[in-house]
Amino acid sequence: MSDDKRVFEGRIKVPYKHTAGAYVEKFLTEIGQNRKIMGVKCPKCKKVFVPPKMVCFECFEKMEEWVEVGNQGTLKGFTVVTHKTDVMPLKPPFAYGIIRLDGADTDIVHLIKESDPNKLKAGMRVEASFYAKPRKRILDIEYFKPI
Amino acid sequence: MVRQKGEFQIRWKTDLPYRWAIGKLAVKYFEELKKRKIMGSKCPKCGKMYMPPRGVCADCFVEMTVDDMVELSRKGTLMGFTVVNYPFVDPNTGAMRPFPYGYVICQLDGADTYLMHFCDEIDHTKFKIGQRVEAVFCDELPKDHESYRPELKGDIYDIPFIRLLKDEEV
Amino acid sequence: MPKHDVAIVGIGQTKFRSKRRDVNIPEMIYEAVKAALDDANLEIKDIDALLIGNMDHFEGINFSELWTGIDACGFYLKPVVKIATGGTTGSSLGISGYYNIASGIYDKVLVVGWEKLNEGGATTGIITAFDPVWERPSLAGALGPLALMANIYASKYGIERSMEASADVVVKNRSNAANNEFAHLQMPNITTDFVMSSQMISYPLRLHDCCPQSEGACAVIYANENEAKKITDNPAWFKGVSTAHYYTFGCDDIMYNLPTATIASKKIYKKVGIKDPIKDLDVAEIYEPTSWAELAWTEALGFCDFGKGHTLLDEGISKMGGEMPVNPSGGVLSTNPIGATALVRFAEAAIQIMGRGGKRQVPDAEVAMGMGFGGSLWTELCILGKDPKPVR
Amino acid sequence: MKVAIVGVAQTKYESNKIDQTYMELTFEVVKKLHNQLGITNDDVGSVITGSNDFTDGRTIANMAVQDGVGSVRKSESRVSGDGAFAYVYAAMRVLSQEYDTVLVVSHSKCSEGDQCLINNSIFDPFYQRHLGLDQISSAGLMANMYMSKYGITEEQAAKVVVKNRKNAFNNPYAHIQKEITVDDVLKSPMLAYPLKELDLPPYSDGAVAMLLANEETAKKLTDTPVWLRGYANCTDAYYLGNRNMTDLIALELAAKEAYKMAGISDPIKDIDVAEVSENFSAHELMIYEALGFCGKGEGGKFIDSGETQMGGKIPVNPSGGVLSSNVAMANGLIRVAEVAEQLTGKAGKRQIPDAKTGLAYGMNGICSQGNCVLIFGGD
Repeated sequence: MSDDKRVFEGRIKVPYKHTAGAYVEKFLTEIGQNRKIMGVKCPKCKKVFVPPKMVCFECFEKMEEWVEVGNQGTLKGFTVVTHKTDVMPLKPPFAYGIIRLDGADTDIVHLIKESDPNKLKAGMRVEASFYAKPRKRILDIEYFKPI
Repeated sequence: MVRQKGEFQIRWKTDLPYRWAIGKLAVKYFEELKKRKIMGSKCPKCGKMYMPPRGVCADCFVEMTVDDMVELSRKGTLMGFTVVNYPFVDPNTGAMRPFPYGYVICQLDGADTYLMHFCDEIDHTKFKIGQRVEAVFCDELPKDHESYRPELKGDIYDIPFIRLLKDEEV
Repeated sequence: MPKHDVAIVGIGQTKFRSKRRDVNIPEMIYEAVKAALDDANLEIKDIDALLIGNMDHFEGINFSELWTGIDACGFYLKPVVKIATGGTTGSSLGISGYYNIASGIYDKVLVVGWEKLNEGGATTGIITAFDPVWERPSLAGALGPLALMANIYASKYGIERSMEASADVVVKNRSNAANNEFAHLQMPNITTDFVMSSQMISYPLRLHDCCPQSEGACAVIYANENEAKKITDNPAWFKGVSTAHYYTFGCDDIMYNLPTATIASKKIYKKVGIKDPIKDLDVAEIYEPTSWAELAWTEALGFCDFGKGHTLLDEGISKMGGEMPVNPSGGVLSTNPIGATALVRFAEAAIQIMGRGGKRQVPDAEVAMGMGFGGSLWTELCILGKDPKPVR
Repeated sequence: MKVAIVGVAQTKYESNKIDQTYMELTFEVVKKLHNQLGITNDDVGSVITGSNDFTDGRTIANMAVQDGVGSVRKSESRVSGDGAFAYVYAAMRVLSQEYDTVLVVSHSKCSEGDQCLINNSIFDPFYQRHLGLDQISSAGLMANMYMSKYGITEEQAAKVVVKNRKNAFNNPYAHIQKEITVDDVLKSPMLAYPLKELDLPPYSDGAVAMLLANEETAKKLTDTPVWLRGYANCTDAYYLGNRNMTDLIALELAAKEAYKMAGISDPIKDIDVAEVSENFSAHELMIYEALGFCGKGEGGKFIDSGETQMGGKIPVNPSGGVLSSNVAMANGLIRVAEVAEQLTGKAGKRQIPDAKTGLAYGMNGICSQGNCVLIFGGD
């Protein structure tokens, strides 16, 4: 109980296991084991989605053609965060970036290991840095770093 | 597409802290509980006695305040019982809740609503619907009881469970 | 009368299972959506709006409609709304679909209910629905309170007789489920003894008195009178919908006789012109989370007098081939993907009206009831038929 | 068949309504509405609530308010999400001709939970959640991409906050009533570049209620009904990398559709007042563009022109907006309530003279993913 008797301090604490499905699993396996970033191509609009998902939400078509995209790409946007939460994988300050990987038609959102906003610029090139001990998580790409 | 073998799952533990307001009547309830008094709130219009106490009589749609709070008996009548005998994760702690445990719905004397709470009995043959029950205070328990606390603190653990009264106690 | 008549014109369900470890949440929902579209011979672009729902804390996804609405249902740049009311989520979605069309705002809507219970846990999630101070510490999900209610009901009407009649409900529903390819627990050879000798889970409820936890999705396409005719010759029309809610605290009433079902059914019978539900309804799909609940709910819905729920079974009225079969699909005792469950009731009622029930079809079904149950013991009802007009 | 707002009630928005449970908070505002209209709970046909389970820390969040909104034995339903969407469902129930009156209630208490963790749960558990994203970081991404694409300055963004906070001073319900300068915003601590603490909204507690009625009943209950003239709902892509982060394309589509329904050809001329859910300073500039108040990329110039201030051609957020009172799920319904107050001439010191047509915008999710645009008119 809190010192303040007007409130009840409690938590909602639940362990979840989210089934990844074949698309997510393949993507995570490839980045972890082979350091390859894979996308899927829509049979209708031909867009390559990275990270992959089963259905192209614009065409509502099932996507089945896998395409490897580059480990490098162009930074389209970023922010540097200085607030802190319990679920952040890096200690602030660090950056989040929106990145268009070479060969992809959608962007990937990920961490950028850079804490100075002045050192980041839309249009600059970045490269994926892989985690040494893959755990089949999106964080097997540990972060992107400016080239 | 070749499906990957396995049925891979990604784990995520949600752990969200909350500070829920309990309302003025509940604050008063816990203050009085410390003095060993169990309070309900009585609708000023229809007279319905609510337990737990709260700020609204839903039937009349009128407000109840701390001035409408009235002491109830710690004794009451057993309306229904069960013995929970299955495993599950308790979202309050994120861990498995110990089981089996007795779980009862009873009506404290003077209340028009009911109370669902733990019961220290886990043999379902020992319960009898309509029998008398009593709210147990933590400081009255033997010192080695897991719910024992030397004094009342004015929180939900002051009454750790409901106890079935034996015939000779009634 | 509503401004527009409302019909169900297409239905898609996944096969419900305890675990769907082959697909993730959007992939699972996509199966049901695709099936519904194929059923109505429509494309996603033909649908005006999406209503989708599940329980947030069951899978731990906040605003799940924003993910599933786009990546499972393809509602990119279109209207998406989430409706979530616990066990009644499916019926609240179904009723919201009705108002979306009846109001004239949309011509065709897609209604989707889903749950993937193995990813979190139903009991764990349900505990968070209750008051953190007064209810959560001792509550054991839905089953604890349902066992209390069963206990009150059974002791009122004779414990042995009641639990035996309850076991008969399980036998009826689980063997009905064997006729339903989508049902989760299909047990064609189940016996009363088998149910009554299963493990005691929460006295007086045994393992087989309880519904399973299922994973799956249900998608239903609604259309107004102009559009429905273009899609199918045989839509299931809404004659009416009805809802009754109750107190915030689960313990404010003993509720073993589900007062909200009585309130909601009286309202809808009046509106639809039903005098004798057994005669006027041909089939009912009700939300019975545990065995005894079907006895109590059918009483509260006015199918028989209070305390006489077992007579519907004893006299064969609620069985397949009876005067008014209850839960030909196998009901909730066979399949319970919570956010989808009540929508499955509406969908199964529609399937009966459309005459597409296959082995579970009730011959000549013309008026059907669907029921949702949830929240702090709320009831939601729909009555469907071959036409939108009142029965009399 | 028409649907009217016949009365609205709001609580004062505060950082912490520590003495009220959800039940008591909603009761306060619903009872206030009853008294104002001279009705009892029996006069209410049906109830729609808007709330969110994560925000409230309660699954089936509407269960917690049944006693407070007066829905015991009645038909209540609940839209999970912003109150503007709840308004739409309530309006549908009236338009269906099955209810003469429908009560809409929306509530939130941001003080009770950790908003960053609650918002982190919006992100999918495979690709985004593990990155630790939340509403602040995604707002930072969007603000930076929008501002750098169109050359919007931090001063221009700050002007939105200054305007809204100044307006809030006229609104007795507003949470933060403190005038600030552009300099105060620029000097406040950086949270997610380029957004600083004052670019982001506060966290507030409160509730809002309104009664909707059909034409016949509306005439009995009020001389100043507020009619729904246009509505549209449009959802953007989910994954942040699939979104257009520099333009609110879903809001733009929703606005076009709602304008068409309401017969609005020139929003600046035809709309007298707009209440929008702006989740960060530059967001309001993006909203101007999407609503067609100015051209693409001209949000900065438009705030410079002063036309969205009180007395301008199209005052935006006379109430002070979300940047002054951020009641999570209630924000959209508060916008609707504020437009209704404006169109009935009851907005007191924040009144726009002769306001005839108003726009309310409510949103769900991260950075305007779910968009609800509503156009209202008086008689």
